[in-house]
Amino acid sequence: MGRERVRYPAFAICFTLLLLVPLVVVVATAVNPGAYIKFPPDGFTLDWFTTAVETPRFQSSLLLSLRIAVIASVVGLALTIPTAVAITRGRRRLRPWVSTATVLPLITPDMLLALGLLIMLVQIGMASSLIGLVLGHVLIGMPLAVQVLVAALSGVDENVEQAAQTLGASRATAFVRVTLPAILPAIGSAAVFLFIFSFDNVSISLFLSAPGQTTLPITMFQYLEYNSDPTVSAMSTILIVLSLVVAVVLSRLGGLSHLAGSPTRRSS
Amino acid sequence: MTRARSPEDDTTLGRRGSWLLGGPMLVFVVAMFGYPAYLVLRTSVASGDGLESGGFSLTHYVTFFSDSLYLDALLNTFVIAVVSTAITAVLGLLYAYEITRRPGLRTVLLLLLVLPLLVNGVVRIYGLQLGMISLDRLLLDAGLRDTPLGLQYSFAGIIIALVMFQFPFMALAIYAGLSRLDVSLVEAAQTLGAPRRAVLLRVVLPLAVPGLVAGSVLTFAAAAGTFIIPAMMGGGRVNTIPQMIYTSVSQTSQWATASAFAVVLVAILAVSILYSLRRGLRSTAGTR
Amino acid sequence: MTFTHQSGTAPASTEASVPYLRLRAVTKQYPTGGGVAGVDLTVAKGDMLVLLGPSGCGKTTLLRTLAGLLQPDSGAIELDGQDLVSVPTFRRNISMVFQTWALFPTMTVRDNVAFGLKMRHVGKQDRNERVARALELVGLTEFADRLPRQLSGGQQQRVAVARAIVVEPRLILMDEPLSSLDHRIRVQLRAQLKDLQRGLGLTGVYVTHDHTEALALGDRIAVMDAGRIVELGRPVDVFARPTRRYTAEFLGLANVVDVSADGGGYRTAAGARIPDDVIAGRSDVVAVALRPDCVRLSQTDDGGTPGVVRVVEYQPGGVLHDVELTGGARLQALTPVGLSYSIDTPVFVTPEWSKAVPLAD
Amino acid sequence: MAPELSRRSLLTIAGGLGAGYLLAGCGGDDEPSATGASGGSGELVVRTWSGVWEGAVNAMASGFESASGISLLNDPGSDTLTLLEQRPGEHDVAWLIGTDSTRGMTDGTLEPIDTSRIERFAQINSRLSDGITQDGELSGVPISYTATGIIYNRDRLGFEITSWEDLWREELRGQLCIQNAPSIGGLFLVFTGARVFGSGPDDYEAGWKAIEELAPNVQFLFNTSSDGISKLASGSVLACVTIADQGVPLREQGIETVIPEEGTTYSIQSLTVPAESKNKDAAYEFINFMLDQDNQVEWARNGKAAPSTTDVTLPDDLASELLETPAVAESLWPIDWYEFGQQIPDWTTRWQRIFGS
Repeated sequence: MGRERVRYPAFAICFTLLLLVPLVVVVATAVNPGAYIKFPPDGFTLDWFTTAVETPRFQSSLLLSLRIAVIASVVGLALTIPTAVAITRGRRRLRPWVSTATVLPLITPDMLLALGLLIMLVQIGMASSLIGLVLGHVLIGMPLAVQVLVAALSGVDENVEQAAQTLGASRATAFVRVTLPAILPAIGSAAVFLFIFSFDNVSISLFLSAPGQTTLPITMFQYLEYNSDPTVSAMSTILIVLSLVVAVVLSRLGGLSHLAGSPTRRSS
Repeated sequence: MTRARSPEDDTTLGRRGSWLLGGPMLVFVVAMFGYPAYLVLRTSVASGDGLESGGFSLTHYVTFFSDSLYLDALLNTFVIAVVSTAITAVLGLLYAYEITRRPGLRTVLLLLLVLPLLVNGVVRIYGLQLGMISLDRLLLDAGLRDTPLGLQYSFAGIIIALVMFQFPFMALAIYAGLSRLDVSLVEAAQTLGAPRRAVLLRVVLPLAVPGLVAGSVLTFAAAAGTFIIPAMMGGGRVNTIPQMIYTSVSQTSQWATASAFAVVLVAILAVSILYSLRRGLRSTAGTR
Repeated sequence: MTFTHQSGTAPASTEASVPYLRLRAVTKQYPTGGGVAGVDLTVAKGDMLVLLGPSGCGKTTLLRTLAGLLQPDSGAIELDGQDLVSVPTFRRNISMVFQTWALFPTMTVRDNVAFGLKMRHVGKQDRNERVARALELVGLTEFADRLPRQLSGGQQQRVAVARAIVVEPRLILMDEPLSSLDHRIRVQLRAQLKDLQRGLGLTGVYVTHDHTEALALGDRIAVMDAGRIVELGRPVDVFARPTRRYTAEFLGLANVVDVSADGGGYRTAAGARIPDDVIAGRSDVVAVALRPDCVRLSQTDDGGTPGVVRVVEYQPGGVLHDVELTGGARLQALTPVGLSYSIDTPVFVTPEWSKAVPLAD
Repeated sequence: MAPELSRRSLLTIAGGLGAGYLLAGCGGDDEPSATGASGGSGELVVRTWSGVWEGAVNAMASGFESASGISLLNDPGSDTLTLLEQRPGEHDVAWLIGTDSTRGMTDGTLEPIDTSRIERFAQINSRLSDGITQDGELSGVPISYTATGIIYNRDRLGFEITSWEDLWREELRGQLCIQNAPSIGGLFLVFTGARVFGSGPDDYEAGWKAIEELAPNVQFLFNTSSDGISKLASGSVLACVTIADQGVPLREQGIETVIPEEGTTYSIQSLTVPAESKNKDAAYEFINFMLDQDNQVEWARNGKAAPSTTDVTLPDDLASELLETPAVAESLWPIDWYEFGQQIPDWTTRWQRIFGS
C-alpha cells in the first residue's frame, strides 16, 4: 500500500518555500536593468554584480566581516567547548549557574546588549577597538553554540570515555581522542552558528564597530541610505550562493543534522 | 528507556576541573553582560541625562509612565511579541512534528530553513515587502480583491516578518526535542485508542514543550527587542520601545532616558519569560 | 469483565476451540527485505499464542500488523468475526505492551494507566476505580503518583502491563516485554503475567526469542522463520516433539543429527541405523533430534562410538558433556551428577536412537 | 533611519566625557588611509560618505593630484564627526551635511572657514552658505546640494502635481511616502507646511498642523531613501517626497519628478576643515579645486548633486540628469541648520505622536 515508503511533509515543504520567497525576490531584483530595486524586474542584466564586486567598500567590508566572523568563531569555540563540558560533566552545583549564564544574552534584545556594551567599552576606553566588536559578536553567538555542543556531548556515552581511560588514556587524552571526534559535527555546527551570528549581525556592529571599520551588513545598510540601485541585491545574491555552497558542503560532512540534534530511530 | 542518572556521574570532572572549564564563561558573561547591564541600570536612575551624570532620580521612569506615547509603544511592543510568538510556536510545532514523522527531504528542508539566516535582515525585508506588493497586485489583477491586503505598514506586516525571521529558530528548537521522540510512544497511544489529534495533544505536545519553551523565549525576546523590523515593516506607523530607545540615543543622546526604556523593556521581558517558564516547567515536570 | 482471579479455571486450550482471532495469508514485505509472507493463524478466545523466533524472523512485523501499526500488503485479519485490516489502530480496542514499554514520560503512573480509559471516554469515577484496581493487580498502588523514570525496570514493566489490561482489550499484544530485565525479575514477572492473562481470560499474542519464556507463557507456540510459521502447536509438543530441523536447532535443547535414506531405512552419517518406528513411515525426514539424556556414556568399550569429552557443563538436571566423536562430529550427553566425566576423558558413546524424533527440513 | 547617526551621537557624548583616552583606543588596522599617514605637506586625507560619494571623490582625485601635486587619500565612511573627535589630526577635509556641520562648529571639532581663502566664495549661492553661518563664522563650504522634490506616477494619479499643496489632496490618500524622523527629509515638511499653510517660514505650529492633516495621505515612512524609490518603482505608492534627483532613473518607468515653483527644502554637502587638520593649506586648495567651474561640473556629474556655485553651466546631458535648475537654485528656502539641529529631538517625539498608532 506504499504507506511505509518515504512520506513527504507537505506543510513543511510549502512553508519552507514560503520562507524562501524574500530571497527569491532579492535575487530577482538584482538583475533589474534600471537603477532601482524592482520586482518583478523589467529586464535582465548582470551589471550590478560587476558593480557589487568592484565597489571597494564592499570588498573591504566583506574582508573585515569574514575576518571578524572567523576570529569570533575561533574565540567562541575556545570559550564554548569547555563550557559545554562543564555543563554536561561538571559538578551538579555548578551546572545551573553556567547554563543560566549562557542563556542570558539570548533572551536579551541585541540592541540592549549593544547599549550596555557601548557604555562599558567607552568607560574602559575600548570603544572603537576590534576586540570589543569580536567579543560582542561572541556574546550573541555563544548561547546557541553552547546548546548545540551540550546536546551533542550529552549524547556521547561517558562510558566510552571511561573505557578509554581503562585502556590507559589520561582523562584529557580520552576526551581529545574519543569524545572530541564524536562531537566534531556539533563543533562544526557551533562554529557555523558563531560565524553566522557574527557575519550577519547589525545591532552590535552598528554600536560597536569602529568608525572606518564597517562590517558588510552595515555597509550594505548604509549603501541603501544613499543609493537605491540593486547593487545591494546583487551582493546579497552572491552571499546567498556562497552560503548555499557552504551549507551543501556542511550537510555532506553530516554537520547539518547536528544543528538540531540527530534523531534516534526505532530499534525494531 | 530513560534510566535515571545515578549521582555517581557527578564525579566525572572534579571540583577544580569544573571551575576551570566553566569559569571562563562565567567571567565572560559577568564582564560582557552583567557589568554592562549594571551600567544601564545605573544610568537609568541617574539624575541627569548624560552618561556619567551620577546622582539618583526616578525622573526618567516617571517620564516614561506618564506619557501615553511611551505607554502605547510599550503596549504595541508587547502585543507584537505575544502574537508573533504564538503564531511562530504553532507553525513551528506543526513543522517539526511533520518532519519528525515524515523524514523525506528532511536534510534539504533543514538546510533551506537555515539559508535565510545568512542574508542581511534589511535585504530580506525588502524581499518580503516586494513579495507582498506582488501578491497584492496579483490579487487585484485576478479580481479576487478590490483593495490591497494591507499587510505592509501595519501590525500584520510586522508580525508576518517576525514570524518569518524567527521561524527557523523555533522550528529547530522544537525539532531538537521531537527528534528524540520515541516513536513507540505514539504507537502506544494509538494502541490505547488515541486518535491522531489526541496523540498530538497528549503525547507529542508534552514532549515538545521544552523545545517549544526555548524557542518561544527566543522569539519573544527577539520580537520585543527588534528595531529594524517595526521600523521598516511598520513604515513608521507603529511605535515600539526599541525604536524609542534608538531615537533617544541616536538623536538626542538621552542616555538615561534610553536606559530607563531599556530597563522597563527587559523587566517586562523577564517577568513574562519567567512566568511562562514556570508554567511550562510545571506542565512538563516529567521531561528531562 | 471483572478482575476476579480465576486461576485454575482457564479455558481449555485445544485446537478445537472456536477461532477468535484469524489470520489468512497475511503478507507484509519490506522493500529492503524481511517481513512476513502468507501467514495463516488462528487463536482461540482466552488463549495466549507465542510467536517464537530469532530476530528478523518477522514476528514483530506480524504483531505490529495485528496492532494496525503496519498495514498488510495482502491477507485478512479477523477478530471475533470482524475484519480488522480496515480499522485504524485506535479503534481496534486492543492494547500492546512494547519492548521498551513506551511509558509516557510526562505522565505519572496513574495517568499512564488511565490514558486508554480517557481515550474511551470512561467516566471519571469509573476510571479512577479501574485504574486503582489495575494498579493493585500489578502491585503498584503506592507508586501511582510517581513518574516512570522514578521506577525500576520491573516496576515500569508492570505499569505497561497495567496500562494494557485496564482497558479490557479484545486482544493484548506483547512485544518482548521482558527482554530488557534481569533474569530473576524476568522469571518472576513471567509468572505474574501468565497469572494475569489466565485470570482475566485475556486473549493474547506474545512475541519473544526466548524459548523458556515461550514454554512458560504460551498456550500455543508458533515458531517463525524468515517470515513464515514453521511449527505450530502446544508447548509440550513443540519442545518434546519438534517436527522441523529448524525448530530443533533454534530451541537448542537436543542433538540434531543429519540422516539420509539408505534403501528402506535411515542412517546417520556415521552409519548408525535409525529404527523404522522412529521414522514412522515419513518420507520427508532429513535429521533426527535426540535429547542429551538419551545418550549414554561409558568408559568401557560397550560397543559405543569412541570419543573424547571436550566440555563439561553443570546443569540443574545433571551434567552435560560435549563429546567429540572420532571423525569430528559432536554429540551432547546428559548424565546424572554422580556419573560425570572430566574433560579429555576418552569415552564410548551410545545414542538411544529409538528415542529420537524425526525432523523434516 | 540614519544608522550612522547613532554611533556618532553616542560616541560624541562618550568622547566628551571619556576625554582623551579614547584616542588610544583605536585598535583598527583595516583602513590604510586612516593610519596616521596624514599630515605630510604633500598629502591630503579626505573623509566622505560611502556609496555614490566614495566613487565621486575617487573620480575627482586624479584631477586634483595633477593640478596641485598633492596626493589625495580618500577615507570614506560614516560617523565622520565622531571619527574627527576620536582621531584628531588624521583628516584634513570632511564632507558633512548641514546639521552635522553646524554641530561640529558648536563643539569645536571644526574650525571656522577662512572665507578670504576661498577664491570663488562670492559665486556660492548665498542661500546655501547663510544657513551654516552663525556670528559671521562659516562652518563649512557648500560644494553642492540636493533639492527636495516630489516623485510621482502621473498616469495613475490622474493629475499633475505643481505645488506642495497638492500633497494634501484627497487623491493621494494612502498613496504617499515620506522619510521618517529623525532623518531630516521628513521633518523638512514642517518647514513646507509652515510656508504653504501658515503665516510664514517660522510658523511651525501651522507646519505641524499641516503634518497632522497630511498623515492620512501617508502610506508609510521610509527609513532609507532607497525604500521609497523601490516602492515607487514597484507601484505600491503613487508619490514620494525625497531627493528630487533620485527620480531621474525612474523616468523610463513613466514616473515624473517635480520641484514646485514656490520653492523647496534641500540638503547640502559642505566641505569642512577639522580644527586639528595638519594640512590646512592643502585643505583650502582642495576646496578651491572643488569650487572651480569645470570641477563643479565634474563633481555634479559624479556626485549626482547640483553645483553650489551660481555661475556654472551644466552641459545638456548633465542638465537633464539634475533637476536643480538655476530657477530652483533661486527659489531655495533658507534653512537655519543651527536651529534645525536643536529642534530635531523635540520634533521627532512630536512626529512619533502623529504617525505612530
